[in-house]
Amino acid sequence: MIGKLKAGLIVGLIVFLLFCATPPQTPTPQPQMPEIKIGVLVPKTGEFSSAGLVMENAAKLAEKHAKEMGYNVKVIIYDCGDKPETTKTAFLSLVREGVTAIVGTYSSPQAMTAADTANESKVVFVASVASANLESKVKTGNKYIFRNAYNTSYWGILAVEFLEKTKAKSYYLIGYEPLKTFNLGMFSLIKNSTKAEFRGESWVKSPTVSPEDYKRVAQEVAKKDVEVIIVGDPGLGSVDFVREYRLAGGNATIYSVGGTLALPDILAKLNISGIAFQAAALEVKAKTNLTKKYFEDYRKYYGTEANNYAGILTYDAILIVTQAAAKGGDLISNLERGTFIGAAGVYEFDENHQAKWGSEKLQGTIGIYGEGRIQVVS
Amino acid sequence: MLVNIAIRILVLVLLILPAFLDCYTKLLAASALTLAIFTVSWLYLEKDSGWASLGHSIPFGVSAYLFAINPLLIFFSPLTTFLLFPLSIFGKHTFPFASFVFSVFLWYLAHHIVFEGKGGEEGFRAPSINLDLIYLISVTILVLSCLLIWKISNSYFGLKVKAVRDDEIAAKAIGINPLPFKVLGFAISCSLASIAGILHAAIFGHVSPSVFSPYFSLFPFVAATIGQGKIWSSILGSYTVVFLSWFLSPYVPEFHYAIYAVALILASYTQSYARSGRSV
Amino acid sequence: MISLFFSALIYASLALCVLLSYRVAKVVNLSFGSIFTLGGYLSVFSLFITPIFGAWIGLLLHIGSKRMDTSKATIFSLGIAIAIEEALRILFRVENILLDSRIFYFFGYKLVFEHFLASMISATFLILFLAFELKKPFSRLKLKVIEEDIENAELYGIDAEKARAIVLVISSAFFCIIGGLYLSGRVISPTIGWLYMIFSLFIATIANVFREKAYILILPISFGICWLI
Amino acid sequence: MLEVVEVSKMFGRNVVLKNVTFSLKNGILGIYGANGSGKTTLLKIISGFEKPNCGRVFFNGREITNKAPQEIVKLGVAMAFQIPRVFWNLTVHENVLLAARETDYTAEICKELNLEDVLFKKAKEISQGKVKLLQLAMCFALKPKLALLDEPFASLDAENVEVVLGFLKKRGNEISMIITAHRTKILKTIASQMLEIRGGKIVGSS
Repeated sequence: MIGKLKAGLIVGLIVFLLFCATPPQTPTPQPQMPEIKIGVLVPKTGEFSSAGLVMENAAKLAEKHAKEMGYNVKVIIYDCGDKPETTKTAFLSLVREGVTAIVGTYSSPQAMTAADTANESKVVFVASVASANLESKVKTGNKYIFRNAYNTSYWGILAVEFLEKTKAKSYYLIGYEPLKTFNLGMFSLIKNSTKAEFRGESWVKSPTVSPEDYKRVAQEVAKKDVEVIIVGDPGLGSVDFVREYRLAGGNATIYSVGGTLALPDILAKLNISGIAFQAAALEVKAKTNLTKKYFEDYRKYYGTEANNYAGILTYDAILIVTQAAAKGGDLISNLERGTFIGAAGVYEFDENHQAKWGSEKLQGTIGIYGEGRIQVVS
Repeated sequence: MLVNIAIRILVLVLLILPAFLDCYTKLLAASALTLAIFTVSWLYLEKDSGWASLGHSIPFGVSAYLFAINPLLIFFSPLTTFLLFPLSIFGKHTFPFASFVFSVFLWYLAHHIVFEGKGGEEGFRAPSINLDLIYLISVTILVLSCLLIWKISNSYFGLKVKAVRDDEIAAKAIGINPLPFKVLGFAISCSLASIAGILHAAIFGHVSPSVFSPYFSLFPFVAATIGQGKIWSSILGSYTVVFLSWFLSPYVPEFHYAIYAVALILASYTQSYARSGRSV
Repeated sequence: MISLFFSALIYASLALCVLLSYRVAKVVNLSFGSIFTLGGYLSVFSLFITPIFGAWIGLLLHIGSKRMDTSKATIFSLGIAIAIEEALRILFRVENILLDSRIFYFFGYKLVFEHFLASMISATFLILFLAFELKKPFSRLKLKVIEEDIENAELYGIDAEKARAIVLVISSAFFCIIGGLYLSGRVISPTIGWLYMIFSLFIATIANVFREKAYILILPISFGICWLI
Repeated sequence: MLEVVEVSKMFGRNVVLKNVTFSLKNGILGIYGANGSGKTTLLKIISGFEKPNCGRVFFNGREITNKAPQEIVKLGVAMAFQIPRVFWNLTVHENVLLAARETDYTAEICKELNLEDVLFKKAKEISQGKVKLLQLAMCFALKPKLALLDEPFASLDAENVEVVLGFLKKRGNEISMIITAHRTKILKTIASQMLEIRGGKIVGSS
């Protein structure tokens, strides 16, 4: 009897122990992150369509990488054409898609319109390429604009940095008339803050009226005795200018604001030494762990060298918004306060919602092409 | 006949309906409206005065700029007539491409318009007006301009304008002095185009050199072509183009330029244009 | 100065094409721009196919715009222009294409060989045409009659259609090959040709003011404009 | 009413009119001569479409030599071209209305020149003969004091010639006319005086 009871107790004890020993079969579910919808405005058609392609690729890459980092992101890419009008309509159709924020646009007028539209429709807009005068809009109470691209003055600062680094004695400015406002802003800063001697400036007319004007300028500049020539045209024309300048016997170092003249494959094909250029980042000088990833994956997926301004900044803009939005709460204050990792560096925004370019964590890179390869100046 | 009525009803629906829809649709509709006014103005010049302008973005864009720089300047916008009219010395056949080239030239010049440190390639911020209000205004102006043009071209004055279009010597032979009627034809058209330009600037709140771009210089032509050169269907035409190029472009980027190409090629086969047929 | 002269030569011949197709073929051929660009893209594969494609498009233009008045034909050509541009944009959706070029020494001047070649071809074209203008009075008369009024020309048994076809085919082929040559060493985009077309259109418009003398004066005019602008 | 004094006209080197002098009190003046004898040029000079190299033209005592055509028309000199210049894309009615400025008078003239059947057709859609009649209708719709008719009978069939003749005879009483023709036969039936013009010179009058 007692034995039975004992046995029962033991069995019960064993069963109890077994029960206790067995781990819980139903694991507690991890909290599902809400989807972050990001709209991207890309000039797929019109004048800037080649830049548009780059930005589109970069945006897709950003989505991919963000997902790998565990963010639940959806990138919606819309064509914003080459006109502010089309930009505004595209912006609003993205708003209709219910996006958290919108990044991109290419030209200054597009950025300006997008900024106003952002304020009207209360959706955050991160300008990733244009250097238009957006700060004034922020100052006048438009809290919805941010910019991770350079502002006009930083273009100047980089140019000055180049002059200092290379200890150039003299420099000459080549402006591009269709980008007069942008160039003038940059030039005035250079003139005010470099020790090098200013040897004059010339302006290349818009090719719409005078397709041969770059030749005239190139030949007239080739005669000048100057160490560095600063070219303010990021477009296709800059390549023509450089070629013509060298043909005309000019041998000064050419510093380009980037764009076409910052593309590795173009430089390699052109194979003209002494072309310096700025880029948001270069593969040879990794800023963050994302830098290499961006350049390698871009090459892997799209078969061409990655664009190192318009492309990389669009890529970063998407990552910035992703990181900010993932924190939850008010996106604007997140962007204002937080620090964000991108391929070009670690971003922070100042009181005018302008990325702090020039801070030690976020600096443009200056490369120079010579002897068939790109070296980093700073 | 039945088709015409259908078109008119459809246009009326398109005018009224968007007023009750969301902001995005309203914006699209409003821009379609202003461009419809633009098209109507172009159509008047083409049909009644016989001048097919491919540079109609000149009055359109210049007035938009005037409005952006200082709203008081819009009273000068009718003077844009005298930018376009002098090109008529090239004659009817050369005028289209003379005006086209000139508009491209202005497109370039617009990059240099700097006022109080603003402007250049960035363009100007135009005083943007409440969308509902501007929509209402646009509808009213479109209706008024249609009435105006209908009234004018059926008046004795309009008849004289058409006469000058057909044969200036014959006009002289019955005591009509061609010059004033030519100028007035241009003036009416350019003033309407100016109004369209101002509304356009007000809707988008920003004016940039692109208002002179070939897109706008060719727009009325394409719209009128789709509309077979009739006023009502041309209004429908401009709605179609705006829908195709701005609403669809985010989804099918290449598509809307293709539409342009097709429309233009078809245009050259359509017969329904005014223009003096037998020249002696 | 010398490169100025060379480019003046090129623009003069391009303007001549524009003028001819306006006067003889009765069309302001706005598709020249895209044909020029097409030449550039084709030269990536081979320079020799450029005139063939150019001629083919010229023929297409002729057939497409038969018996149209100037303005309609112009519109037609504009349609073709945009169509080609779009086709290029869709086919070559690459970031940037930089066309190859070779350096060439000309009396101590460094030049791009293709550009030099282009200007030589243009010079030959101009000379040939002027020779035709001055030497062959009868053919010239024919041309004049066609310029005056196609219907009359046909009444006098001149095959205006043939003349039109020839002009369109040759001028398009010419634009295409010059595009192939002159765009080399440049980064090209589907819209690049418009610049050259509009510039030569500008020259042609001015030359057109000097009625009969236009063909003779076109070179000095183009030189003057290249020098001024 | 009309005085033409010592009018000469040259196109380039060849002289088209040599010191032409004549005057017209009223009635119908017929001018005949071979093609290229200068009839049309003479009418164009009177109506102001051509400017003479020398010589003067007076109408009712006022000099009209270098006036613009539209001003001369307002003085009461109307011209009907040999090759019709009408408004091709306007209807016949509109064409005449433009000249007449009043509907019922338009209707009246169209009736007289039997244009009623094509009244609302576009000018480019009607036959050559009708266009010729339209040209006349427009000329007379202006209620001119002097009508200059250049070859009004050319390219008209017999029936229409009758219509025109009847019309001209009827109007001849209140409106003076100068009518040119290269065939004198019809001309003689209506003209009160005749001038022959040859090689740009007036060689005979009757």
